[in-house]
Amino acid sequence: MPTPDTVAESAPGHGLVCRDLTKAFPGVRALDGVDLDVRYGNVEVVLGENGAGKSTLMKILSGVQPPDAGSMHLDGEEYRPSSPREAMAAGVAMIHQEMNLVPGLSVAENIFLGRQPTRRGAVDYAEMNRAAATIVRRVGLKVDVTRPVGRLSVAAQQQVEIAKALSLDARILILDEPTAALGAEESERLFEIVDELRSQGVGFVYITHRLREVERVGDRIVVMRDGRRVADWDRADVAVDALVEAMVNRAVDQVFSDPNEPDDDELLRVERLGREGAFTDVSFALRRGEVLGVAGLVGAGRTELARALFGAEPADEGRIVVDGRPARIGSPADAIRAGIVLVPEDRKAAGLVLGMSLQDNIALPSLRGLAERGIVKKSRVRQMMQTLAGQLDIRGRPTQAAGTLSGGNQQKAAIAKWIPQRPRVVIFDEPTRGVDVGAKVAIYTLIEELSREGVGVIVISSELTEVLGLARRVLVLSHGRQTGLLERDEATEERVMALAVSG
Amino acid sequence: MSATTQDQETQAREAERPSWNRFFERFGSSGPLVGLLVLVVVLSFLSPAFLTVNNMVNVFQQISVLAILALGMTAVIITAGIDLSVGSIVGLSGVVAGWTFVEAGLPMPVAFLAGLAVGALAGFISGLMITVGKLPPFIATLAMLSMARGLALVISDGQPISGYPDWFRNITRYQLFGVLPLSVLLVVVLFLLGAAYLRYRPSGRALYAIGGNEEVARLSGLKVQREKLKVYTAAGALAGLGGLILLSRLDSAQPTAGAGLELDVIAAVVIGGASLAGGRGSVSGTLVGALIIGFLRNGLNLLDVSAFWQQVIIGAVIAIAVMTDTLRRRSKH
Amino acid sequence: MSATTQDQETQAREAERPSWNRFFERFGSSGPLVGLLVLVVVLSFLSPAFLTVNNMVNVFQQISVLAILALGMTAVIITAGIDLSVGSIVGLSGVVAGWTFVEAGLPMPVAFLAGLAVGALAGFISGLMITVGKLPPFIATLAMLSMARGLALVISDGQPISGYPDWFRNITRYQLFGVLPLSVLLVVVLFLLGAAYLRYRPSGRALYAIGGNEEVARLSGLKVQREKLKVYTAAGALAGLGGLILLSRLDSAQPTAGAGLELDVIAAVVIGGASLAGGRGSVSGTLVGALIIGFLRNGLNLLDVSAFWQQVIIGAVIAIAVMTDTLRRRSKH
Amino acid sequence: NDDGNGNDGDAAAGDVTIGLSISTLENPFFVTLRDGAEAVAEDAGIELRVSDARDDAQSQANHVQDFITRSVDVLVVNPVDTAAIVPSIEAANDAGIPVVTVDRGSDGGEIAAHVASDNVLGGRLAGEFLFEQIGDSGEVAQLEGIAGTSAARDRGAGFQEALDAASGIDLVGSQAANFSRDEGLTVAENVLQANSGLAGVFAQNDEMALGAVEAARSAGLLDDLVIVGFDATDDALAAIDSGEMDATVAQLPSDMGGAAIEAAIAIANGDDVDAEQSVEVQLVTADNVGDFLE
Ligand SMILES: Nc1ncnc2c1ncn2[C@@H]1O[C@H](COP(=O)(O)OP(=O)(O)OP(=O)(O)O)[C@@H](O)[C@H]1O
Ligand SMILES: Nc1ncnc2c1ncn2[C@@H]1O[C@H](COP(=O)(O)OP(=O)(O)OP(=O)(O)O)[C@@H](O)[C@H]1O
Ligand SMILES: [Mg+2]
Ligand SMILES: [Mg+2]
Repeated sequence: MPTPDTVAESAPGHGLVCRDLTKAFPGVRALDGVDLDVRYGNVEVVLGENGAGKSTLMKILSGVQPPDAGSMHLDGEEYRPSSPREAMAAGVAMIHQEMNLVPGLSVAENIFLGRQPTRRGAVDYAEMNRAAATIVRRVGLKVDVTRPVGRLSVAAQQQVEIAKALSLDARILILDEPTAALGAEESERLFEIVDELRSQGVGFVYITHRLREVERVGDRIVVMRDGRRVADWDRADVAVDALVEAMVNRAVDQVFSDPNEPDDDELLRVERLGREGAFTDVSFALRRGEVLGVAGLVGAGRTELARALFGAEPADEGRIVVDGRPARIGSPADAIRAGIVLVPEDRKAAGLVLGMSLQDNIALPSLRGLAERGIVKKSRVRQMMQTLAGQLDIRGRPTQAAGTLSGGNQQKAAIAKWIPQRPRVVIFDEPTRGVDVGAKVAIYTLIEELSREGVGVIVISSELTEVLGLARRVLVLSHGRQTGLLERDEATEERVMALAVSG
Repeated sequence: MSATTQDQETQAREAERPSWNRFFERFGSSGPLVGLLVLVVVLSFLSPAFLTVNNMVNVFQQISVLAILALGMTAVIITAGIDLSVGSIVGLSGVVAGWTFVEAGLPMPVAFLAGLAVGALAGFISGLMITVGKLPPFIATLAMLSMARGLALVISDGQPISGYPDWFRNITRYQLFGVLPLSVLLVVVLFLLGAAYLRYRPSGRALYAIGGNEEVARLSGLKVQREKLKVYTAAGALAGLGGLILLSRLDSAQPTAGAGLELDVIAAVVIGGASLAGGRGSVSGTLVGALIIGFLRNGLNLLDVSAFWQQVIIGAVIAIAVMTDTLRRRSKH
Repeated sequence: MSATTQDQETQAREAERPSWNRFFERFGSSGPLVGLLVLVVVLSFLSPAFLTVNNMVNVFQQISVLAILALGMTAVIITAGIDLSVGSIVGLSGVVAGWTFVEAGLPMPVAFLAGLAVGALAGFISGLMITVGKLPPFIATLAMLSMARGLALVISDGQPISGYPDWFRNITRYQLFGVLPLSVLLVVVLFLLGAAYLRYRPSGRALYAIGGNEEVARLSGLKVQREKLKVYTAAGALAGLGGLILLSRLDSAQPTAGAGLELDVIAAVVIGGASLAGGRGSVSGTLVGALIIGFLRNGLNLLDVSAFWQQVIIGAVIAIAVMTDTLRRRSKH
Repeated sequence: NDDGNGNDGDAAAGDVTIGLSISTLENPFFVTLRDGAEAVAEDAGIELRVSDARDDAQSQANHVQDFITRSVDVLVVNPVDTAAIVPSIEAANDAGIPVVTVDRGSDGGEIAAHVASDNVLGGRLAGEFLFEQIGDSGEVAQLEGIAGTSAARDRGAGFQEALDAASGIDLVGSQAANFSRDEGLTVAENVLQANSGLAGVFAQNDEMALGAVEAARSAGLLDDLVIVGFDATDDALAAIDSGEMDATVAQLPSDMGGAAIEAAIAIANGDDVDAEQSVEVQLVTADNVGDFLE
């Protein structure tokens, strides 16, 4: 829907004006004639399903990829960045959807990579660390800036990314799902910064799947679908339902139904489980068909607990009892044999082999099962792929490299690969990170279905509504300790938060 | 992007492509195959002796050891590893077999098994250093390169070990139907088995995942360490087999046999489209890579190119062959 | 929140550690340094000739070429690359310098510059093959290995080139204050410069980012290709310098000089704590790695260990040295 | 330096092709051998094709096979290894191509002529001279060539013969320096370090001996240490002339190469040749070095 006042908007001082941007990848038209205007002092929210082309559009704006066709003007001048470096020089910076930090370098160096303050040609570490500490504090992160970034939690890394973008002093700042890994408090801190910079005249593009944030930060809203711009609004004009409908082209009902009533049989019992340096003294039981939520602040040790249950980093104290028998879970293979699987929070590093095709990824845990007399049957792989793609609505060709799928579809693939295993316990670590509303509901439905079939489900999520909506009981962790195990009726937002900050 | 992906993406567009192109794709990566054909055509024009049955048989026979080593190396490289010790193992296995027969006086089949076993054992130890000792494959197999060569020299006291039964020597000399040497037949059989393994066996498929992202493979329940151990052991055993073939060809166990061969082997695998970063590679591509190296060396000899210039030319052709393939692949995206 | 807690915990634990441990950490990775000390102590007990001023001077002088090559290799490996051609470039640079002086009759300083330039040029071409030609560094530099060696043989016709002024020979023989050979001084200066570059220059820091994650480095606006080109050119130039030092030490240009040296060089860098996966490595660690290799070879010679067993022992020690380091590092986490 | 070898000119047949497979051209000795061969071939107007096996027995087998494919008239082989060459020579025999071996022989197959110099004898001559120079008593060291190569083996064996025959000599170190000057220097430095009383060094080739010269020079022992090499390369002859080295063993590689080609031409022309042609092994010392320098 091109706006009528194109000419006026191309005038200097108005910001970034994009017209008719088009980009195709083998087999997909990722962008198909998209227009976008980013005005100074304004936040342009871009919404859309997974794979709608949002990240692709942003990569074009920030010089990562060139468009196949279309034009861009910045302050009335033609703008055609051939590298991120040129885009930055022109004042356009971006926080990427996927973590873009060098794990081995310190927080400060990551922030100032390629732009370190120097004195007589040498990096001035004192100055760099001082400046980094200031910026990091501004985003609400309390961390020693000389630590390697790889040692930080995912959330902290996300905040480092935000700090990095802020340090660029950009005039146009593109944020591609910046809050996907953040908790409520960290997110709010980011919004305050956005408010502040907006009032100083910075123009934003903001991508999110959390519709509640739209109200909080957005000035204008653009919805994309299948590589096209399909709707736009001023914030005042729009209700969430309308947004959802524009995105997925149908109405989506996002209320949680009551969780399944679990059986009495105990599937999994965890007794005083701990791993040095991560968490201690965690005890709970999981019954057949039960959904157990795990809540806590970022860095509380939830991921560590999940990884210990799955044997990725085995626990070093306590017991895990499966079906009344103590189980020795020393590796993921052990856990899978015991019927426990994990959908990890970092799908790129732990969930999918990005260079491998979608169907090969999904077949990975089932290779032996797919073999007939020791030979993997192509037809069976294809058939399994089709079934799962239908079940979870995975958009992507079976032969497409997993790394080229959109973020949400990657998440669905990371879940799908476990389904043929018929697991008895599924641990979801941040299952809806970066997933669009439609897919979110699909994942919720899947969790409900699993529990109804008698599977025990553990859901870890930083979105409290998600935990409270899905779970029958909620385990709260704080600083690696168990501070509560609440039944559904006592698990209110306030109580969980109180427990999460205690201890 | 993995070979699989590549392959499959290709399949998706298969219908649009001319069929000869599809044939290439099916055979392996088309880049190196085109390179091989160009090389063969050019050499045929330059030297009348080149495209003769006799010479073709020669080249196949000449690359048989290289090809067998490259088969194991393909699996190793798919897992994102490398094995620098294969050349040394060729020497060690020959010497051990020779010593067992000539010095220990045991029957030839026992000697043969001893050579094979010592190769597998060396590979197994490299594998242990990598999986249990957490050494980078480059370092573990560099250490094995040095140790295996040292042991070959110690066992043989630096002397060649000679004196084998005629039938043993004739194994590599015998030509089925008068044209097909047994060693070439062996290469063909091993490559078919290797291709089937990588393509159809669950543990073969697992190697691509391990090379693509080891952590994901582990978290998918694959026994990463065990698969790696198997791969290095197999590469060692194949190098041992290579040593035995060479023993039969030279009719003498040379402690220095195979020195420096590892670089040719790795080059063959990479020319064949495998990526040293892991997750990509195919047995058919490796065969093409080995043939390119074999034809190149053979052709330069036939053309009587000076030995010094040969090195320059071989370096240049390897670079150009791989570059054409990488650039072509890139431009497709 | 707890990220902070975690943080403070780490700091608290750091304070408890004994200070000598912290000293090691500061020096580089402590693992190889400990290995070096153990080696020195053991060899001192085994051979009275080992821990003498004279022998120490010898070892330092002997490793000077290795160390200079390893300096360049450190930078290359930090970017997740590898350079197999450095040994060949040593030969080529010496031959070019020798030819320029002896055959072309130009003055020695010109010959010296020619040797340096041809090394830098070879590195530059490798860099181009990698950055523009998109070749994997292993293949590009393997091709260069072959081409540079071939050219060295072509230029020299396989013969050593001799006949240099005495002062040139004396450069590497002269000892400052009677104990410090100039070549050792050169190594020290180059290593200090290298360390400062990697630690303090923005483009030095960029190398760690490139090796840690090339795509991220690119997205952060670093000129990845240009930095890589610089690194390979520098590694080539340093290899050229190594060739010139060898020329002075041997008083003769050998076309085969430096053959196989690349494996020692890479081993030194990796023993020194660098990772072939990139993003990690230090100049001080590399120096320790080079010293371990130098002391080991020197010690085995002093002890008159048989040549055959030496290879076995060197392989084992390299494996053990790196394994201790990797396992120690792992157990700390 | 091989002009004196001019042939009789009776082998003018322009269509004779000879294949020469050399063990390695990365050693000046064999480069000189090739030069001698090429000079004779050029004079005779025949076609000579040379291949370099880079000291790898497998490569040499491949090269011989390639020569057979090209149906050379005579094959001249300088084997990498006397045992490993046998199958190749038999293959040539089967193809009806006569074979001449040069420098190293073959343990089997039919050899039309063998042009040799005796490495074992050379090693013994070198050892005897070395021991005599140091007064038949004292400590000596040996620098070995590439482990497992026949030159290293044979020269070492000859040196050992001399050692066994001497009584007061103590071999305090024997270390591999791989025929290279670079490694010769390093190893000699270390050996000198370990043995302060060292009186002499035998190096299995001149390159290593010249490395030892540099080591001795650095240690200030150049005048005291007796250094004997092998091969009589130009650099070594110059070093003997200037008193830095004491002796080397001349195998006259140029003559060997020339003689081998002459034999090959004669065979191609159907003439009789001596089955064994021995090119003299000579000890070169300061006394007779003038005869070798040109
Ligand atoms: N390098 C690539 N190669 C092939 N296809 C690609 C590539 N990058 C993106 N695509 C495809 O382009 C389409 C748009 O992807 P994009 O990442 O822009 O979606 P998105 O809107 O950001 O989705 P999400 O909300 O899941 O992040 C998808 O179909 C995706 O598979
Ligand atoms: N790879 C790692 N190496 C070292 N420390 C790590 C690593 N990953 C996480 N940690 C540390 O462990 C702690 C807990 O991790 P993490 O933040 O993932 O827990 P969490 O409760 O699951 O939080 P999140 O909301 O991020 O999932 C963090 O303080 C983090 O610094
Ligand atoms: Mg996206
Ligand atoms: Mg987590």
